[in-house]
Amino acid sequence: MAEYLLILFGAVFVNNIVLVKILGLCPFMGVSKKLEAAIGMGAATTFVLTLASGASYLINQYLLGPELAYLTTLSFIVVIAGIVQFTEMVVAKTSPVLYQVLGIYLPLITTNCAVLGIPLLNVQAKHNFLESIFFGMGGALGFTLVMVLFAGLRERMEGADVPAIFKGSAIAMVTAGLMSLSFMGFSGLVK
Amino acid sequence: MLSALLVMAAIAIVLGAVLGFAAIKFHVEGNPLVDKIDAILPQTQCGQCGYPGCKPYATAIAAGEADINRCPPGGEEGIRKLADLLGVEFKPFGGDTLPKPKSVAFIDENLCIGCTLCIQACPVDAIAGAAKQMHTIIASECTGCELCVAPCPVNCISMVVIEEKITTWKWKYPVYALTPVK
Amino acid sequence: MAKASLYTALNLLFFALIGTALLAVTYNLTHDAIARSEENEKLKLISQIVPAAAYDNDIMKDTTQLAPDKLLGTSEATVAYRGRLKNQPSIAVLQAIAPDGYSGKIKLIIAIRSDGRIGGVRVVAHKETPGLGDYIEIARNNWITGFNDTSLENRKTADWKVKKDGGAFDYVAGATITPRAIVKAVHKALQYYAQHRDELFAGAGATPPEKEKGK
Amino acid sequence: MFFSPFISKQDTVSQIMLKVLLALVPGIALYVWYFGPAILVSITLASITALGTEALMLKLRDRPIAPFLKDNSALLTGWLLALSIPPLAPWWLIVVGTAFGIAIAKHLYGGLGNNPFNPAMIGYAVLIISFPVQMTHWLTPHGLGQVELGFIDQLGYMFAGVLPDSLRLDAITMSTPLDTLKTRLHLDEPIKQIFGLPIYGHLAGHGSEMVALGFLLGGLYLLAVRIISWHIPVAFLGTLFATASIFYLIDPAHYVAPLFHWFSGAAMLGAFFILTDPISSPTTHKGKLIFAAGAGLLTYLIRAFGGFPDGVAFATLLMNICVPLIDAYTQPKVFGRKDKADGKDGGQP
Amino acid sequence: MTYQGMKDIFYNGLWKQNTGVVQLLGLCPLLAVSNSVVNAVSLGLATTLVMLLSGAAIAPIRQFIPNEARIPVFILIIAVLVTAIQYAMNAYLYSLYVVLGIFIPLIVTNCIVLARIEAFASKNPTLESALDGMAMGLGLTAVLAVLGGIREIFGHGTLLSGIDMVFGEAAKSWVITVVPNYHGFLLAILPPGAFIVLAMLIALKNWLNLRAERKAGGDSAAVAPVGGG
Amino acid sequence: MRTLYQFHGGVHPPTNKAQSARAPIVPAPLPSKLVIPFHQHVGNMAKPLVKAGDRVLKGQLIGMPEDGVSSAVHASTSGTIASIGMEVVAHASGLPDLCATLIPDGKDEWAMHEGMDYRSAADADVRFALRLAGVVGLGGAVYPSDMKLRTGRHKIKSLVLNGAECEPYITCDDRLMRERAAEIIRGAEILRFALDAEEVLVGIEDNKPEAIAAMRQAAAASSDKIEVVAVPTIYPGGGAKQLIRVLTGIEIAAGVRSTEKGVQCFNVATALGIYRAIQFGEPLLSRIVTVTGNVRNAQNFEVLIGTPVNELVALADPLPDTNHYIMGGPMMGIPLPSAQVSVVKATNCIIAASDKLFPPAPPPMPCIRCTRCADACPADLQPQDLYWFAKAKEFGKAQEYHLFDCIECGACSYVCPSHIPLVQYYRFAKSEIWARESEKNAADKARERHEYREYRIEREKQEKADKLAAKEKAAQLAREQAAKPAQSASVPATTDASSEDAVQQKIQAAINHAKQQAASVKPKNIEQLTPRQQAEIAEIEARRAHIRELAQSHVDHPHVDHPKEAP
Ligand SMILES: Cc1cc2nc3c(=O)[nH]c(=O)nc-3n(C[C@H](O)[C@H](O)[C@H](O)COP(=O)(O)O)c2cc1C
Ligand SMILES: Cc1cc2nc3c(=O)[nH]c(=O)nc-3n(C[C@H](O)[C@H](O)[C@H](O)COP(=O)(O)O)c2cc1C
Ligand SMILES: Cc1cc2nc3c(=O)[nH]c(=O)nc-3n(C[C@H](O)[C@H](O)[C@H](O)COP(=O)(O)O)c2cc1C
Ligand SMILES: Cc1cc2nc3c(=O)[nH]c(=O)nc-3n(C[C@H](O)[C@H](O)[C@H](O)CO)c2cc1C
Ligand code: SF4
Ligand code: SF4
Ligand code: SF4
Ligand code: SF4
Ligand code: FES
Repeated sequence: MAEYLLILFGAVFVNNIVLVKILGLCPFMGVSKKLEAAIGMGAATTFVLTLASGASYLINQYLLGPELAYLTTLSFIVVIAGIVQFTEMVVAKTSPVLYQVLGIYLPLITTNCAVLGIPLLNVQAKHNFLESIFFGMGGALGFTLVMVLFAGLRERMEGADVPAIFKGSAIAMVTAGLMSLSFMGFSGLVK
Repeated sequence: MLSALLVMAAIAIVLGAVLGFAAIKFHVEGNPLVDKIDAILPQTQCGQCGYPGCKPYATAIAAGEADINRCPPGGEEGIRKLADLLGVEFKPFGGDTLPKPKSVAFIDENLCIGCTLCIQACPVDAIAGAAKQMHTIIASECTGCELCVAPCPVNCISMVVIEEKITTWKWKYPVYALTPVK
Repeated sequence: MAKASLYTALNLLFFALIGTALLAVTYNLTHDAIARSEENEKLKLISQIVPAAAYDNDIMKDTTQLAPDKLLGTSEATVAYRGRLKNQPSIAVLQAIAPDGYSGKIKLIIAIRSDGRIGGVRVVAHKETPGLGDYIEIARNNWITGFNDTSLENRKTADWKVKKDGGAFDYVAGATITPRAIVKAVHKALQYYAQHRDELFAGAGATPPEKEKGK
Repeated sequence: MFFSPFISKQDTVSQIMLKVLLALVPGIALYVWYFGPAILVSITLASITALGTEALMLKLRDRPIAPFLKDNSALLTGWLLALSIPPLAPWWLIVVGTAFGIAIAKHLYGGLGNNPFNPAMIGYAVLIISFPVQMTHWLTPHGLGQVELGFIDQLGYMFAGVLPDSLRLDAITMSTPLDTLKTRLHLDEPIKQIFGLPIYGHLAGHGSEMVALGFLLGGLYLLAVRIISWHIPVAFLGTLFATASIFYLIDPAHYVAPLFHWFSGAAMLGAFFILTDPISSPTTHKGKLIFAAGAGLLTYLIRAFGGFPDGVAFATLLMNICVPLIDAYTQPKVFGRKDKADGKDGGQP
Repeated sequence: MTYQGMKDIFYNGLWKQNTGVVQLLGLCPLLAVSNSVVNAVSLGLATTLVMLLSGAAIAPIRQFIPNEARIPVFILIIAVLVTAIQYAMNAYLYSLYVVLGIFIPLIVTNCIVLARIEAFASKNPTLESALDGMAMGLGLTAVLAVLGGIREIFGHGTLLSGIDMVFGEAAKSWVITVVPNYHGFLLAILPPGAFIVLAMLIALKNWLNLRAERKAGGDSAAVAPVGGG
Repeated sequence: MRTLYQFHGGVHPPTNKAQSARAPIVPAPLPSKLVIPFHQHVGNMAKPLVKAGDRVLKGQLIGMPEDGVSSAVHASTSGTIASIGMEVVAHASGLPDLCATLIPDGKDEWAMHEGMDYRSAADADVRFALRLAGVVGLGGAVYPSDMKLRTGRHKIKSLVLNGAECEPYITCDDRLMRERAAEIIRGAEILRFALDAEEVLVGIEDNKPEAIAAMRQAAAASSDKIEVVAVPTIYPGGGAKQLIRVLTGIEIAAGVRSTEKGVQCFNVATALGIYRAIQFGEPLLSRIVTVTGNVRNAQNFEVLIGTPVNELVALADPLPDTNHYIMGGPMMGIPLPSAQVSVVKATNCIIAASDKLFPPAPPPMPCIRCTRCADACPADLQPQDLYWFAKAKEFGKAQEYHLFDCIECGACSYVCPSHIPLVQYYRFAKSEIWARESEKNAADKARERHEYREYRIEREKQEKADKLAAKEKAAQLAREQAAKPAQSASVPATTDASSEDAVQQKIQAAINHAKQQAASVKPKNIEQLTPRQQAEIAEIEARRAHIRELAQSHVDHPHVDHPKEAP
């Protein structure tokens, strides 16, 4: 169990998918203006990513194998697109409020690099099924964590006297950079 | 090659089935976004946005056809709220659309000929009067949209800026210039 | 509704199949080229530490599996490459891991001549601090070439340390953990080689003519 | 404009900052005593850079310069950064760090009062990541019997990078007590043997423990004049102590005693001067406790298991990230209300 | 297509709607591989190629795709193109392939590819779509190149290091050392540097826009400084 | 000894009370004129009952309370109403409001008035008497006292009399308690009876020992259980919520009536006013005003409502460097727009101010989140957050953080080392939120009306269509019946056309008539227009042209039945 927790911890903090691995930045920048939206997006992504990690492991292990490795990307993305669409329909039905908030962004999960990146990293690291799931979940939780924290910072910055040319995305980018700098403090914690 | 085709076919079929099922099971309709946008618009129905009223403008925004900075009566605050709702960047007013002081219409009663044209133009029924009689504007209902001004054949309607009274007076934003000391 | 989704699914299926076919074709077209470039890349690395004159067989093909071993720091079976000169063992390329780098494992390949002298060492992968611990990369510093020609004989056990600890190997001030780890790993790999030399070269060697083909 | 209240207390921002600068003096004095006057050069350099960058950025942002230069906050950032980096660092190191901290971490956010991150710690983090070599050469304290550089020689090294003939850099520098501890533990040396080294004093590093004591003194002064409240220092030092104790009790051969953690690295400086930066720390009492406890825990984790010898700077920055959320979720009870100030029920007009 | 239409497409792609600094899409590769010019430009060109091809491939068949299946089919096509390019690079530009690593397959999920297809290729004729893809791709490549250049110079003091991965050993001498004996400001080539340098580029673009606006609109845009914090 | 509670925060500004507390209250002489605003209280403005030229007697009702929360206004002395008109009043806006200007005749002749026996009268009658007597809270809030006696179904346990007077400089309540303690206690008895309260607690800050002693003595003489409690001196200990907290431990949230928690609070001067109104039927015509600050003779005056401030201040001999006046204390007072405004019921103190006395605060610096303000805030708010949101105009957030719980006491501004005018920001945010609220209500109303109109038009169309269809049907039927004659169909059409022509002509005639009229009226006052007004007119014209275009382009197509000719 300990090594699974370590994978989880490592994926959330040490190798944070957004700030260290630099994946999933578009939703990170796009959906972090409001705290609620960030939380919703994080939840949706966590759900999708965990499922996608498991599903892609199974596909890679049992359907593709080494001969069909050239179908990895193709099959993964198709499955992910399917899961996303499924999630979208479920959210639209079950939580119109969340759907309202995530509206335009849910489909964007498909084009969230992290969602394809993590399954690919799983293959690269030769994770087993459980490891894949934990890594996927860790990545997604890390994504959610930094996005929520980032949203908090951005909400506070609304009132800051930011120079005109840095207002909006530029200062957000600086903030992401300084967050990334801070997260370097975790380096070495999981070897 | 064959195995590749089979694998992809299998994936596609399974997904198709799941999605097809979900599409039926989780079907939703309606677009609550329009109503949310409409709730933010000031309901002046003035058409300055280029649409024949607030609701059509809201529909256009929801469909992604219109910018959020077209409604002068809504002011910057309105744009800001729209930007928040839609998760887009705030945009200042462009070019010809600028907010102006709140006013109400005023009918010069000496000139009014009672043609009822203004009544037909007013989107909120803020004008009282019958045919061939002098008309008056119910100031508390008037949204200041100015739509009645143009139709009047005798130009008897004018817009009066609402003056600040003690009861409507607002505390101002404190501006303190930090004087540069050279 | 059901009909529409059936149509959707079929459409998807259609494109999926076309795409798959296209990829299968691409794969077949590039398959050989990819295999070749991967091999070339390895060869390039190996040839950095194994002079061409040191062998005449197809070193890329003359491989053997080594069981995980403490001295190599490995926990999985690794591949060793064997160079032979006129069918006599001449040089071996081992993979080793230094487990105690500053921030994790450092992966090495080590070439050892049949006489027990180091042919060369290269770092294949590491996570040391950029700008501090990364002078072990050949691209940044030729510190790693300091191992060339060292052996268990010409360096005493006490010498297998960095100078700071009284040994014979150089280091960069402010970053001694990394070199310590590597020195230790190379030292152990030599010990491994000394113990396992014979089994290492056991088994069929490739014949010289194949070398020509390989080149 | 002229509106009530028409009277106010006479305190000003620059006085507050000035008192914090003053509180640093005992620590600095001890620093000079043990490590020589090079630190004063660093501080001067940092001050000049800080004020210069501040002025430049204010000018670029079209804001009045004088009132903000007089608020002393830039000076404080400079001093704290100078105290965190090796005293013998080359001159450009302190310049780059200070300028980065003030220009990027402070003024891009709108200057004083607006920065979510601690500018000095941003400067420190940038430096340790970018220039780890220069950032790990610390001066050997006075009285350890090794070669000691004169002031002129120190200046020569800082500004021209030259050492007197026949001296190797190793001879005058060492890695810090925390760093040495980490390295030696890495090499499986037992703690007893490590502490036998001459660089260790009674509690922690020889010399640096006294510096930390100096900072503690200054911190107590800040508490006394009510510039900082007890929450942050107590929670930070408490958590650091508690965590260190747990590990120490489990395995005293591999984990050092809690007091060592208190008196080495930037723990004291952090507890009283860095984490307490009002602008980048939470405003509520509960929030301060959470913030500092988090920082204490992170500091320990980074020191004991992470890639850096000291964790105060990164712990500060990581907790800075959390401040808006901490603040939002620790709002105190409002007068007469049972709920916290984060519900939507806000008094209707 | 008219000359003006073409000009518009390129103006949009390279400047007005620039993906990197205006739309803020496709950020991951932009930030992750821009630690040297060579990496940056290589991935930029690979992306451009994908965008051009996908624009060209999707525009002609757009009528045949039902609306619900739109996104999955688009992504499918993109994925096929990307994988093909990935294999080609693997075969012929091996070292570059290794360096860019996971970011080649990740072109699939680069939002900008899909975004352009949705916004442009699915509504326009083939030639325009291909050109739009190319213009957008080149816009991205341009930002990547600038970002890569700045980060490489700050980080290492060089330019074009790694060029040999594209042009072979002989190209090693092309590497330019901009600042000799440079200490190396490592931050620039690490993730935080990527964010911060991109922020500076965005700010620069804002500044240029603002200046252009000021020039156009007289001094009216000048805002009086407001004190009080 | 009573156990006292504490409230969070509070500050200790220098009290500066000694200057004015020394001398006894002096009645101010009759001024040359009295300017009496009709809106001196919270709620609706009183409706004027007099017109210019009317002669009035002292205590005569001149403003009638209107619906709901409102209060009466009286002539403060006998004389002639010179005018009813807009005058600048003592309000932070500096805007004019409706006032009666009364020229005293010097006779000070009372109108008829008589007291009542409150013990036998119905509660409603007592309240109505107070309403007609114009008694409002004199502690600063000027809330009609009769409204505060409506307790609904709530049982009142404690009646609190507020004699804290925590604001610096002000001593009017202090002097009043020293000199007229007995009358205050009588008032307290009336209030206790009306509220049916169990106990009466008089809270007086412990820096007024003489007042405490006087009040204790008077209270001892009362048959009611009246306890005079010395409370710690701390600003704003006199805030009703704070005083209630200190005396009873009960906290009253914003938006909650204290009666719901079984407490009600009145100022001591209000109690006295109530006593005089009930016992003698005397309306509220005067009040005690502290005149202090930059003056030679700081003291308390009994001043008629409507007395011009300059005439009052002259009595205290202001120093020559006085450059403006503050109404109220230095913490919560407002700067008077001019010295010509008149004393109103809310005027407890006039401070002559100079730059030396109240040096302008240094320019504000940014907030450094030092939380001194939070430590000082008696409402347990986070002023720095409220400021942050108010400054950024994030009003929703400000409200979430309980902006409306702020009592505007100014303690936060007082301690802020950055000298930020925090209260200003809160006032700004509050009034913006109020304005938004009313705008939103207006928008909702407009939407409703618009939707109704659409519905109506739709219905009318439908009806018309139905009618037309019916007509058509009938015509069809008729045609079918009258088999042969086929031309009849064209007849209605021509009549239609001619009638339309007629309408058109009439309109044209009317337009011509109007144009003539307009031509003769128009040039009237163009010469006097300032350039700004002219620019405004030009702008309006341009806008109109634009709207005309818009209106036309939209109106042309679907809506209008008659194609309109361009005039
Ligand atoms: C941020 C940071 C990163 C470091 N990275 C490395 C590294 O990668 N390799 C290394 O050997 N030492 C590294 N060190 C230095 C070690 O902590 C330690 O100081 C050094 O190896 C011991 O050297 P000494 O034996 O000369 O005292 C780093 C130090 C810091 C502060
Ligand atoms: C954020 C920060 C980090 C610091 N890091 C170190 C460090 O790693 N090593 C060090 O010796 N001093 C460091 N210092 C400086 C110490 O406060 C103090 O000056 C002392 O020299 C170091 O104590 P030590 O030798 O016990 O580690 C740091 C200061 C700050 C503010
Ligand atoms: C900050 C603040 C301070 C106040 N100070 C006093 C005071 O010292 N004395 C007083 O009678 N009322 C004071 N008030 C007014 C009381 O809150 C309350 O309105 C009054 O005691 C109710 O009595 P009234 O209706 O008779 O005026 C203060 C209000 C506030 C908000
Ligand atoms: C108690 C206290 C602690 C401070 N600590 C720091 C600090 O750690 N780093 C820093 O850059 N500024 C510090 N400052 C100064 C100032 O708050 C800082 O420069 C602001 O963050 C700049 O906006 C401190 C100020 C005070 C009053
Ligand atoms: S511009 Fe006029 S019609 Fe358009 S939304 Fe605004 S108020 Fe409504
Ligand atoms: S009266 Fe005129 S200005 Fe007022 S709402 Fe009606 S049409 Fe608009
Ligand atoms: S007292 Fe002033 S500077 Fe301090 S937190 Fe409050 S508003 Fe900010
Ligand atoms: S003015 Fe408002 S926020 Fe400030 S101390 Fe008083 S109650 Fe608190
Ligand atoms: S490129 Fe958009 S999420 Fe990675």
